[in-house]
Amino acid sequence: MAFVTTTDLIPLIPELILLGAAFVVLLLDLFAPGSQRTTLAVTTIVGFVIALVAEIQLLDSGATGFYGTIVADGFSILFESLYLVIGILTVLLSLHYLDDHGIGFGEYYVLLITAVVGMMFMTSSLELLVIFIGLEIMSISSYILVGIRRRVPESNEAALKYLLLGAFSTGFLLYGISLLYGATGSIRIPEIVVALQEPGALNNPLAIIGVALIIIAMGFKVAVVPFHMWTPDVYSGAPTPVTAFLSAAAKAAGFAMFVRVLLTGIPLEAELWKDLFWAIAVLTMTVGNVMALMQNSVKRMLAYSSVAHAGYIMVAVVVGTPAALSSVIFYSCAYAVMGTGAFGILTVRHFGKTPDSYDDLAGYARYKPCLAFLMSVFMLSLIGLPLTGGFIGKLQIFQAALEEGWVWLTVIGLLNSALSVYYYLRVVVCLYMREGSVPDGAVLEVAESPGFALTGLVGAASVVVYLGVFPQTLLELAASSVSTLF
Amino acid sequence: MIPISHVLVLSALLFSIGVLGVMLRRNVIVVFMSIELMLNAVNLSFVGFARTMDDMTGVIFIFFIIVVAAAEAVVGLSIILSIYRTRKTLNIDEFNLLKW
Amino acid sequence: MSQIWLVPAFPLLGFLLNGFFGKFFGKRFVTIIAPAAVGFAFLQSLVLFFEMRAADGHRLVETLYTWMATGSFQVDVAFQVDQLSGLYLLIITGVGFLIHVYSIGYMGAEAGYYRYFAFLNLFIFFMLVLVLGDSFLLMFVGWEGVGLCSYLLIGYYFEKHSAAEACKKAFLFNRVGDFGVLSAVMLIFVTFGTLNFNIVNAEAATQLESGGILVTVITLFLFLGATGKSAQIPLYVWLPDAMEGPTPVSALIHAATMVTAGLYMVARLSHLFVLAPFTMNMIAVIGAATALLAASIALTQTDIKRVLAYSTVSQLGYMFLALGVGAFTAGIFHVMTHAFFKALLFLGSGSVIHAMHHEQDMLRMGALRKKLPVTYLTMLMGTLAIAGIPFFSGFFSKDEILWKAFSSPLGGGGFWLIAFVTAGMTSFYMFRLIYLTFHGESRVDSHTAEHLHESPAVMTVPLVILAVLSVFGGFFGVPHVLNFLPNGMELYFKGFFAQVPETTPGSAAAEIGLMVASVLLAVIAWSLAHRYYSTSLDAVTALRNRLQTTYRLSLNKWYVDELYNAVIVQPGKLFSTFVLWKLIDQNIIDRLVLLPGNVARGVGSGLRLAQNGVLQSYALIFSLGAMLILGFVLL
Amino acid sequence: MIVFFYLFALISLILALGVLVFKNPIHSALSLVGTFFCLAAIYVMLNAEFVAVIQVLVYAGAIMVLFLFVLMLLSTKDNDQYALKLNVSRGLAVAITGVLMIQVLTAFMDPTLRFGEPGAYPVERIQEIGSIALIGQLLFTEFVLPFEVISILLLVAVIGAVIIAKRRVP
Repeated sequence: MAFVTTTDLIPLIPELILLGAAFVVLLLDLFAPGSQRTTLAVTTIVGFVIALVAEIQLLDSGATGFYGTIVADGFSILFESLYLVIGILTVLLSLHYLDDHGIGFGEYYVLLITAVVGMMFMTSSLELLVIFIGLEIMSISSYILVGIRRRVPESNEAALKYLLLGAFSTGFLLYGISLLYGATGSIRIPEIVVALQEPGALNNPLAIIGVALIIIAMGFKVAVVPFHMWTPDVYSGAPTPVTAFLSAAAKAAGFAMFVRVLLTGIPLEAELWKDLFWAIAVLTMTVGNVMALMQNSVKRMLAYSSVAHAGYIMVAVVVGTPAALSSVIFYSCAYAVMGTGAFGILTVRHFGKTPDSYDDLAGYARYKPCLAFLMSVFMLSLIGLPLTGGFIGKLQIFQAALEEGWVWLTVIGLLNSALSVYYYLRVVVCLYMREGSVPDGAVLEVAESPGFALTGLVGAASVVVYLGVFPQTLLELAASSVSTLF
Repeated sequence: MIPISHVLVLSALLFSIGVLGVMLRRNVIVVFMSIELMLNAVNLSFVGFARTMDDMTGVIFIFFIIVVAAAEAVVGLSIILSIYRTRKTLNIDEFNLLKW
Repeated sequence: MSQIWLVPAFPLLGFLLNGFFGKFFGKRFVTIIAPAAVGFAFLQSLVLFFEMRAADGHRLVETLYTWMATGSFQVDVAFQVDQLSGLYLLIITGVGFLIHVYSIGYMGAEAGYYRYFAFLNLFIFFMLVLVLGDSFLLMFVGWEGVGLCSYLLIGYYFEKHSAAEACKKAFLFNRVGDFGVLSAVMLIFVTFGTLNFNIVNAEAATQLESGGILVTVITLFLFLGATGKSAQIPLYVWLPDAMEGPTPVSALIHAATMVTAGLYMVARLSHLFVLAPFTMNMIAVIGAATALLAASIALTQTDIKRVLAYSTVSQLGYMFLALGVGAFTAGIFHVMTHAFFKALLFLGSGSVIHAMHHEQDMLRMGALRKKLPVTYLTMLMGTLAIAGIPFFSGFFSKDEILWKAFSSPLGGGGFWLIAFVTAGMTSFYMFRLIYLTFHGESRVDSHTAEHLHESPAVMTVPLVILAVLSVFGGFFGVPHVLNFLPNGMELYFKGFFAQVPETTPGSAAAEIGLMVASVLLAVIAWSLAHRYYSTSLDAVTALRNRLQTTYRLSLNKWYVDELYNAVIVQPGKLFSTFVLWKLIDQNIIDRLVLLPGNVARGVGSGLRLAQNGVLQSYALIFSLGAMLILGFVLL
Repeated sequence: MIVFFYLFALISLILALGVLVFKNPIHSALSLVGTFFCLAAIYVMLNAEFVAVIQVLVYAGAIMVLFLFVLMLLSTKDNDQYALKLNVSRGLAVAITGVLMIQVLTAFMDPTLRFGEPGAYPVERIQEIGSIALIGQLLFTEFVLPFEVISILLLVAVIGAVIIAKRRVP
């Protein structure tokens, strides 16, 4: 009896391609130590691109495998493609950063790939066990990536905090899964759904606590208040490309899991959970924005602002209609690209150091006009000004909320997004309005910025603008992928 | 036959002690051990449920939890080693470079 | 086919070419591309204007593509030209073109020449999108875009700290207004299920109860947005500070075009606004109050651009007053004439500043008319126009507003009186500006005086064209009562705006009487300005001189002047400077807008305590959250 | 039989509390190992013999040895700095955990508590197939995907341990 057939593997083709790429990179690093670091990066990118092509081929295939626990539906393909794109961007942003900071590990790219593979399993599986393992693959890869600058105390500390709190939340997740398993007798989402649809099943304390614990643990992964405390510390301690990757891809994966498990899988008793999500959404937006306002480090500000953006997405989660879910997808994509871009600017050295505080941004307009312009585009999109993806994303979310009559939630969201102007604008002001002086002894880089990074950043900015001017393509994709969920 | 609710109570108590350990202990390795205690509490409840429902899924799940726990322990302990090298302490209160 | 998209496409192309290649291709390239882009847009606007006049219902619509469509909600990228946007198109591209040409001379010596023109082109693009868009969403794109460009251009001299502050302020103030617009758009979407202007205007009367709460709230929010963009109480403070930008920018953005966007929006939705009498009243009150307040502040400013800035605020208040009393046509007419003469005045002041090597203090000018004859004459034309001297453009539009404020059922004698007083002040401070700058004795320092010269032709020709428009532009809208020409404006806008029911068609005699009164007031104010400013320095210096030389003066004259000074001028000046400007304008309103940020900071410092870097506090908060959630779902 | 369950439950709780209160981390670790043994005994009583074996071999045997090893490596004489000291936030921690525990426990006492439908493997069936054989079968059929995927996790852990903890390059 063959326990794995070829058809089982079809939905896993992108994952297999990535694993292959990971091994190639690992072996190249091992047996050809002289090989250029660029080679490793290019190999990784090639792996991502081939996987992306495979994803596109899988679109509309409706392939499933392994007893129906793995599906390649529109939802998972869209999110997986997003992880791959962010993966490519991260590699582009990493090359010069690794050189600048003496991170000479080929394993860096391997871990990036495995993190993406983990996310893909999280997104495409219908079995809580596989989702859990995917989550752990992603998390453990991220712990290591965060701590990869092992001689830097901040990096160590960020990794430690991330790991301990991550493991702590894993405990809650597992406890939740076990209680849900006890209440329903299964760990497969379709079976859980069936079991919970029986009359009275939702009054079962086991199910209620189980779902609540799962919400708590997933809330940790997507960093909603009050489970967000790790975000600023980890994001500011991690190497900047890794921060970009975490804020974009890991958060998107968290939301994909959130939608898959909680919103379409488990029938939540409407009022109770809506009120809960409502409170979480409002808290998350507000705390994120207020704290971002207080920061002097741009990286940390962006970290808090990523909390705030999770809050906007939570608004759509509260609404929960198909239109709202497709706005979750759109916003996740838009935020992933603009967030990666914004963090990406911070990877490039300026006056000989990696910029961190607002003051470090002085002089960009004169010495790095191109980066200053790109950063402004990202900031404007994060603010949500028209003609950027951020605007359309917010519009979609608030429009979906309004259609369901969530007026107050929308008003709070709008107020929050008005508040965010204060700190995003400060970045633009520092970029353009402050004259930087070259510090003594600092070397002015000859080239404006490394080619790989510039390519990635220009690409990200183009996507941001494209999503603002021609959003229809992605909107339609999102809507159709949501329809595959139900 | 052991009543399932008693197994669940035991697992809840162990879980709570684990949570408490994470928040109280100042030695980072002990904090980590408390997390292992939480995972064990989860394992216990899995076994209890599996037995009550005559199902094997819960038992299978445990193996994976153990593997994950092992993987987390390996990575976690190496991170602790690394941070000890730069900071020469295991006191969790002193790891506060990143704040506000 | 009408090809509306070409109009914004030209400036956009200009922006892209200048922004991305201007640095490499050099100055000549930029100098040709930027004005040409706007020039072509103007030509196309002219073509469209006449097409629109010929078209059925005076409206051309062009749908480019579906911007976004989800469920029942669909927004197209669609442009429309109708009476309102057609007029705005001509103003924007026409005045815009002149200012581009002028900028060639004015900005010639500046660094970042290409950047300036790229932003200027981009501004024109967004402004065109604002007026051409057929839905709230597209208008909002333009709305935010012009704000952004205004911000970029105010901060153009980014080395100057005050410029950086000013542009930050402009942005924040505008965001407060934007919040209003967004809230209104939200409510409109909920109510109408669409964001298309035409549908909203057409269905307003059936969907909304006249005078109801909903329509009042919607329109109040919209008006809040308008106060931000068009610098009305309480959000006007940013505009005077915005004068930190280059002078052509002040002329284009902060006088002629962008600041009238709020008026555009109100006029565009006239059918919605007339359903909310409360809002209309509010608009009239705010407009009148702003007109008066800003004019009284302008009386004492010594910075030439600040006088013009407060004057702009005041004139915008006038226009809002017009809209508020239901005189939409008169309001938009004043938008047009104001675009001519205020652009002219700003450009003229730019010419002065240019000649004076960026000296803006009028106390250091004087007697410039010999050195800058063209600038002097054109600015004089502009001043005569704004002061409402008969048969100059401002006379017609302003009198139309004064009359409507008096006679409209939504208006009243009080509104008229405020507008009337304001008109007098306007005349006074404008002639004061002219006298301080161009007449009297020269207070220019010797170094600057050596280099004084008239601006090059590239700057003076736009001035002359604008002067011609300022002088004759009023004949498009001659009031009925004068009756020597048909009222072009009313014919043009026939059936476009919502009608406010006319209760008493005021008598022709009354209208003539009020007209004469306002002209008389303007002339009296002129002569006052002449008396105090045409020869010596301002009143303060005059007073000081007189105190030293009391014995030389006749007792009688001294007494009158002193009384005037002590009772009227000085308290007025103190009040204007310290209470109105320093306290309300610079402190209270500023603080109010910064308040949300400061409150948030306060909350933040509390929250920061929890984020103390210790892992166990994080675990504690995590558990606290878990406890609350469990408690919530179990209870 | 059931008496032994309560006995082991009691011991495991005491030892778990030991993890919490011992000043010396090595004592805590040993106490934790004891807890694991007790749990293994309880697993046996719950007919999960193989889990019990793994618990002892892998958990107590391998993972905890790793902990002890690192503890010894990094041990400091001064254990007082790790002693349990109560302050406001730690008091709060105790209170919160207490509430959390009570919430969960009351829910478990709830009469509406229900479990999932009975599955396919009652004790007799397990004994008929053989516990280990059954687990093997399931791992290679129904759970083959997680079984394969978890190897990626192990690979990641190995790579991570190597690059994070390897000695500094001079």
